Amino acid sequence: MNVNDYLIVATIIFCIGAVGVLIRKNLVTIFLSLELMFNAANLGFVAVSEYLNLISGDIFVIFIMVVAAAEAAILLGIAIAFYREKGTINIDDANELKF
Amino acid sequence: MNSKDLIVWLIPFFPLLGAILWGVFGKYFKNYSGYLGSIFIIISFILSVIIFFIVAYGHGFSSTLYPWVYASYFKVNVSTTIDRLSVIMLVMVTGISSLVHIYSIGYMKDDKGFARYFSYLNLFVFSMIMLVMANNFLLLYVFWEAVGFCSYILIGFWYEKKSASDAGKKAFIVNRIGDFGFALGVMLIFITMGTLNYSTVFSGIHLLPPYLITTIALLLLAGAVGKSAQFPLHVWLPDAMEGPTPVSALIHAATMVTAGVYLIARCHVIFSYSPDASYVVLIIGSITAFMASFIALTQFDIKRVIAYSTISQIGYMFMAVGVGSYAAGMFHLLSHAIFKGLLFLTAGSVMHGMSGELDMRKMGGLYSKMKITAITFIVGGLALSGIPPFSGFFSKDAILGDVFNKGDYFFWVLGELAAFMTAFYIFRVIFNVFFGESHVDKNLHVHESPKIMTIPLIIMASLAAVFGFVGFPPFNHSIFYEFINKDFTNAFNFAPAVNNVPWYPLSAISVIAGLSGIYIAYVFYIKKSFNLEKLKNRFKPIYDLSYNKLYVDEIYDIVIVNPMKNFAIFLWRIVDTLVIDGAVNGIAQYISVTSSKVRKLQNGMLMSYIFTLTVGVIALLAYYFVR
Amino acid sequence: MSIFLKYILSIIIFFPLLSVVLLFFVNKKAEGLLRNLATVLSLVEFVISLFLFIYFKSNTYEFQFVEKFGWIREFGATYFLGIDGVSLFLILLTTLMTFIALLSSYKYIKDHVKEFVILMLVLETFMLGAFASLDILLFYLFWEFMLIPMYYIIGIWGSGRKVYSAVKFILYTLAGSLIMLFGLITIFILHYDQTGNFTFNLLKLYNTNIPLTLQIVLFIAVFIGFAVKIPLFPLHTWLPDAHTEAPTAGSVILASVLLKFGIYGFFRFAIPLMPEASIILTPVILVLAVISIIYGALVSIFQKDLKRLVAFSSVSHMGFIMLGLFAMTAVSVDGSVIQMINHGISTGALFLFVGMLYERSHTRLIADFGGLAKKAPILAALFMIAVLSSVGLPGLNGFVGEFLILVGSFKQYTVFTIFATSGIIFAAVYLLWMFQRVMFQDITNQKNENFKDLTLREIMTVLPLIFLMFLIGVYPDIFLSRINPTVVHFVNIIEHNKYAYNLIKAKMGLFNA
Amino acid sequence: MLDLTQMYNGYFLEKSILSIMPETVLIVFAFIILLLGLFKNVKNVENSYYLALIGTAFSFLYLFMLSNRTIHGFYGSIIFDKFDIFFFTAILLSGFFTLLMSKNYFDTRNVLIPEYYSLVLFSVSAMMLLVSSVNLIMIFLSIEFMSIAAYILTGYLKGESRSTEGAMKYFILGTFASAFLLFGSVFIYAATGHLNLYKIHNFIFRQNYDKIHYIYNLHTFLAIGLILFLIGLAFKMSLFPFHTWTPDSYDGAPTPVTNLMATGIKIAAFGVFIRVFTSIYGLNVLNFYNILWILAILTMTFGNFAALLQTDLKRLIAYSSIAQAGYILMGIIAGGYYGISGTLFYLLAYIFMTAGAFAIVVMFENLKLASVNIKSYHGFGFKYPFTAAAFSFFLLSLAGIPVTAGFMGKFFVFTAAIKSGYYWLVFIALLNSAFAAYYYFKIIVKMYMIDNQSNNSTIADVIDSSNGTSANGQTELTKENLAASALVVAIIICLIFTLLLGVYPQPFINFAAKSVTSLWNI
Amino acid sequence: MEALFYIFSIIAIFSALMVISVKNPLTSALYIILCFFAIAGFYILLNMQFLAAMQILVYAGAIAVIIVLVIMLLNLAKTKGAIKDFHQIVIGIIAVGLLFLEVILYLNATGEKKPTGIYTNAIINKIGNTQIIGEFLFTKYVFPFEVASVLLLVAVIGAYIFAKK
Repeated sequence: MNVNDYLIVATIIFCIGAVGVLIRKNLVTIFLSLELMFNAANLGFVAVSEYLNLISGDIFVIFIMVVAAAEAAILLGIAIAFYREKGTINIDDANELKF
Repeated sequence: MNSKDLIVWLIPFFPLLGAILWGVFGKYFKNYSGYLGSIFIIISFILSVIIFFIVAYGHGFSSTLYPWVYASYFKVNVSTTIDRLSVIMLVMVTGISSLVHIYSIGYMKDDKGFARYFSYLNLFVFSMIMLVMANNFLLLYVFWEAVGFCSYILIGFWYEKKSASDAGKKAFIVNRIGDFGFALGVMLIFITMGTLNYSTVFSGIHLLPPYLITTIALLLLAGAVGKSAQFPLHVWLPDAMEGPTPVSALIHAATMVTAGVYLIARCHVIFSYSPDASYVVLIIGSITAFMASFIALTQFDIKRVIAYSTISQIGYMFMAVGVGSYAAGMFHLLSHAIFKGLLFLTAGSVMHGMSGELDMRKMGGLYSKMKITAITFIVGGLALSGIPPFSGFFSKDAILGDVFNKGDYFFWVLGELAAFMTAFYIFRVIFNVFFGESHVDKNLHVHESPKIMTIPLIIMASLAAVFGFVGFPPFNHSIFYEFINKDFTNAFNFAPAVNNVPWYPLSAISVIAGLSGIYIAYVFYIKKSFNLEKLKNRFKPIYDLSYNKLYVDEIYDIVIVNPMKNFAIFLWRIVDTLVIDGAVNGIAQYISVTSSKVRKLQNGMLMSYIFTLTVGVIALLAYYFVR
Repeated sequence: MSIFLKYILSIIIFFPLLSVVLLFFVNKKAEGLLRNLATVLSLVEFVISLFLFIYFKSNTYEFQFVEKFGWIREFGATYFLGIDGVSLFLILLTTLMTFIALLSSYKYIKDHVKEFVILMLVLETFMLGAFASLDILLFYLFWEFMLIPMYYIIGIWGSGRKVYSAVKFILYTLAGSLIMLFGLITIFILHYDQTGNFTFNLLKLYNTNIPLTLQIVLFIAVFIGFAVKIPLFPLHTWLPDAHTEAPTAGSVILASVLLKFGIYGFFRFAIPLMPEASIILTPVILVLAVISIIYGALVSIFQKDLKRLVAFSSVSHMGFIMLGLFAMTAVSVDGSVIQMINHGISTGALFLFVGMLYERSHTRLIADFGGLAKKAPILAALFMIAVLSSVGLPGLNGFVGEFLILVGSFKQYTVFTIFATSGIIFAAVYLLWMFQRVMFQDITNQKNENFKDLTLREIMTVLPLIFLMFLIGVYPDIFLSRINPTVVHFVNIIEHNKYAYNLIKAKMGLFNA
Repeated sequence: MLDLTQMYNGYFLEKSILSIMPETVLIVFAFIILLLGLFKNVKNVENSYYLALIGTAFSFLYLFMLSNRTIHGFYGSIIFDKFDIFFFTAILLSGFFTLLMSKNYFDTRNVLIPEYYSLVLFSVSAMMLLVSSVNLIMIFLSIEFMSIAAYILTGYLKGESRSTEGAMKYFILGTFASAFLLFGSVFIYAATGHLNLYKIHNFIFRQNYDKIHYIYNLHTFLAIGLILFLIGLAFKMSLFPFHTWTPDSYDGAPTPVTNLMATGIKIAAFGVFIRVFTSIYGLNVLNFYNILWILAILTMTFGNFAALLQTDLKRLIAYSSIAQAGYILMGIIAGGYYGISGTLFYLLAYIFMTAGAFAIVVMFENLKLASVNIKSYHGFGFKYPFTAAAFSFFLLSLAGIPVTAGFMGKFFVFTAAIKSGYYWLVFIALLNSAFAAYYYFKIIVKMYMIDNQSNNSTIADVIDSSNGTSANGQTELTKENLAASALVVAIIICLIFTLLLGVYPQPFINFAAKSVTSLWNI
Repeated sequence: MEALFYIFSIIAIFSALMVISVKNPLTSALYIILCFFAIAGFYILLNMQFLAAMQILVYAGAIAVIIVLVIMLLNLAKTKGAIKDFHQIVIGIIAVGLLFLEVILYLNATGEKKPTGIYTNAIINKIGNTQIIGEFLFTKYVFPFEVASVLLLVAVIGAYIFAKK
């Protein structure tokens, strides 16, 4: 089991997440795709630190998890506020600021 | 600064003082400006006579006032050279201008620009004096332009008349065209000789290669042609008659227009070393003499007739200096100054009597009304047409004789023809104005001019009658020639006389020419034995040619002026506005259009933002991928 | 006194700023007080600057009244002032013209007087600083900030399409000077590479030797910066607009001082820093100069707007100056330096007169005038003198400069000189025709029936200029004697480099086509 | 295996605590303010404002107490050196200006709750942490910390959909970018096996020496890692094409917050980028210089082009700040002692001029302004001479006209760039700043040169309607209340420093240079 | 091992694809939980059992719950119209496909030079990964830990500020 394989899987998940961010219009779904990307990073870190016999990568993963949680909280807030104003969480409705 | 220098510098000082006084405080002086101005000029006339005798019985000298322009190796002083040539000119200028001043007091009596007039006139006299006294080319050039400017403001003296201000502008610009060449000549002299002082230049000019000398001479000639209204730059002088008549007498007959001849005489060394240039001078002179007198045949405006005759007389002078007989040229210059000034002044007095009428067809039989004017006019006419013993006879025949003896027969013939026509047109004027039946409309009361105008006429008339004898007998051994030739020592060394015909047969021929001219005029206008109208119709093309001044102005308009005009407008409208400024604004336009496109990138759509970001990522990765 | 003379340049430069500080505390309602105060202060400034003239040693080309303090150690920039014969007279011109401009705008400037006088004085400070500074960075500071007050003056008190003109002016010149900055910094860096220490000291930078090809590039960069200011032929289109729309004071300062910076820059920076390149490019520049002479003259013949006409005429005159400078003979450079002063005086006077006409009849179109000489003889006479000095009539200042320029450049560049000389004729044509249409003939426009003659203040405004016209025309030696040593030194440098350049040419067979 | 004894070593603890003292102070004050928020009474808004100011002051104090010391705290996960001192000063300044503006801004709209100030303090401390962190974990954490605070502040205006929208866009894009940052650090980690910048530096350095750096997978790992990491940072520096969040969130956010983002966040991002650059990218592993200067050119050009026709003042300054980022990047690319110190100087100048401009914007908004649309500024220049003159001065400084800080900054940066041979880059930058001047001058035109008889109502008119007695100039001093004077204080400070940096930059250059020296003694 | 790796990866990729493709956000939330589980499986393969546990707890527990909470709160469960314009999708997929290709093309080659640390699986197993992580977390990375705590606090404040009326 080469580290490359893990990295490839991570990359695939990362890219799927990126696609999701690109094509979805729903705020929540976009956030889910972002979480996918974060998880890809996590996977990469764990794989690499195992491959290099290091531990710091795993620590990093923990912090990433914390940040992800924090951002989930922020998303909660923003989604609610946005919904309150627009009645939807479709990001296409956010087009007041332009040019 | 010893007494001689003091006198020399006082001569220009008084007219300058006058100019400043009347110019600035004119309205406090009113009429005194006229008298005081005349007194100033008379003082400087006396001073110049003194100088004349100092030089005549001593020798020439030069005096420096102050260093003018000292730019590294370009050094020019304000200084004068006083030799026989300049003192003669001084005396002539101051003398005639004092007479004209006195005359003007009467002529301009009730003109509201009285003081202004005298300040201009004094300014002109100052400039003219400095012009003849200058001892280097730059100073000469300066006052050369200064007199041009004075004639500009004097021609346009009555600036309300569009024709007057136009004429002034035309005079200035045509002169500028001549001065363009003159300035180039001065520069060429400086860069070849390294100095502009007459003495140094003349003593060293023979060291230059001939083509350079010729170039310099021709460039100087351009200036002379412009100033002396020679062909092809003669067009400004007839229009200049818009100015007050005394101005025409002083500037456009006696002094300024002859400055060209003075210049060539002054630079006789240069011209002597360049036969080609002298030949060009001769050609120009003879063409002008012939052409101008031809035009003068059919003009009806008295002053225009006299103006054209001035042009042609100066043509004679050019012929003289062209063949290298500078003495004869100067001689004719002086005598011409006298009798042509006289003619103008009398014409002015006729105008004054006729309250401004100039068309000879509306005159006639004035002899009884204004005797003094008539007689003086006739004296002037005789002098002009070269009838002995009047001054014109001696000077003109001296010239023609020299031309003949130098072997330039063709030009001699031209000269004789011109002399014939001269006699004709001037007596045409005389007969039409003073004799025959009167065409003056009745309610116009014709009167003789006041004393203050007639006295100068009489003085000048008597001068015109007797002056010629200082040059008798012609060629080389008369008072005048002995006096002046001391300055033209190396003048004859390039044109040896091919044949030595004595003066009386030649002058007999020209006298015959003159007399026949007078006779034909008499036949035409007194006896009326021909029907002039029929004659006119038979020679219609020639008549029109003469009447329309050979169409020179029109040709200039078509060939030079209009193309220039269109080119200028093209430059302004097309090149400047469209091309250059268009390019600048076009760039600005382009930038703003681009920016309005660029702003569209920021279209407010989160989707597209993410897309942009992703594209950026891909591009960066691709950079390394393809690397 | 000795202290005063030691720091006189700084005093002269910063006195206007101090006056500005004083003016801040004047209530903006008290317009008369503001005007008088500003005018008096600028007069005091002029008087102070006369001390320079008095104590100037006219027998040396060395820089005088030198002051030097540390400024930015990192880049070796210093507060380094000093003047020579050229900048001396430009400084005098600046102080005089500012005074006159302030005096002339009593009637023209009706609103926002406080802002106006403050801006004028600020402008003066920066112009003086630019003329006096011998440190490139310092010079650039003064040089570029100078645009801002001018921009305000044009834009606020201008007329017609003032905004367009102001923006065009500032963008044009800004672009030019930024490109110039590029060249200057590059030279600075080259000097660092050669000597290993940073310095903006001009006298040290003179010794930088720049490889020829790079030198040409840099020269073009710097050339653009200065040529826009002059303005030289293809880069001139900002000038007519700016002149036309600017208020009288603005046009006067613009014409008589700001345009000089281009020439001054060439004289002080471009040519000595990059001599070989300037020698190589001389023919090109001369062609441009001659084109500007004739082009400006021809274009201005048919202008309908008086100010536009004068603006184009100054394009033509600056062409003369450029010709004289780049002919690089002592005489011609002398001529162009004195012609700088002349152009400042004559064109400034012309703009003043146009402004007076405008104040009276609120139009600048030539067609609306005519026959004014009858109503306003004094105006006519003085205007005539100004016109003639601009035409270059001998006896007035214009002639001396032009003739020296032409004589100096005749030997080496005969053809150019002949063409340039023809510009004199055109000058007579357009100026005299303009004068005739404005002053002579009969009054066509009924509005001018009750046309007022000059007031005493206006006569006072123009009289110094008229006096100077005669003074320079009749006795230019007091100017030339101070200018000449500097110029001779300058020309010697160029000659030396010409020699060096010929060596290079011989070595690499460059440009022998 | 690490020794746990260190944990209980007092000296170690003291050292580590000292290394984070300035941030700690801020965080402590932020907590105090939060606690204050529990007691609902009217005064506590005032109090929290003053508390925040005091906190900033204390932080400054500690900064000066700790100056010219170099401390590696907490096993080298954080560092405190002269470089930090410079950037802490800058960031605290921007925080200080933000506070000054905020009071005034939120008093006019009464939506404020005390948490605001604590959030400002949090984000400021996060920026400081970001600058002083030398560890990928710390970098990631503090970037996220900073960003989260920024998201909240951006969306702070309740009931204003623009604000929420700005926050939303900022949030999504920011998270997206930090995902790239993370993924990049994965690959860096994979290539080098380190998370500490200096260790990474040493590793790459050694690799370069051993000539084995072209062993393929290390090489490619490094390539991907560095690129993706760069993207994460470039997003915070708002370089083209990662700038897209900038205009919208600047526009949507309350103006003081915009100021915080435009000055603080950008400076912090540049600070950390300079650290990373000098330690990693500066080694020019995969000749990053090309890509960087392409980015610089694109950024400045885009910023200027987009700002050219902009009429909304906040957006205009946002775009111009993008362009400024391009210029700043030039200095970093030029690199070396002069490049970096020039960059630092430019950043300092940038703070003063941008903060000043934003203070003016706040003033405009407070003057009962319909919009910050510059079309409505006719006649403003003469009604409010002080404000208008100050604004013009800031604009000139942004345009880079001499005797202003902006010129000196540009000058140093360009000189450094030419010194390292980037002629074309400098040339393009000069052309850019030439036509960039247009839109700065456009505002001046609007304020001074458009005559007042245009039909649409101008600011001046609005103000006149709002309170009759504002004819004479110095009204904005007596405008609302004392709070307005805080704004005036901010403007005056910015004005003085903008002028000072432009006229006598020597001391500030010394400051920058001294702080730069500590970058290379790794 | 091999088999497990492939199973996990197939599950992960499949569920990830489902996350971004299904209409209903609630469904995708459930799918992402599945994905998280698969990744936790990877952690176990890489013998980081502690992290696997964390993954389940934090992600599948906390975060997913928050998401579902959001969905329920704003009852988005029946919001349709997730995927409309296809060119958007095509562009997105192409773009990211390129990204993917590049990364993969970098990754395909492998060399054998790795900087290696001391924490081999043996050591980790000997000490126990939980303890190691704990030690590191509270010694070497104590400061990030503190920062993270503050960060969480700020996030909470943020959520409160946004959500409150």
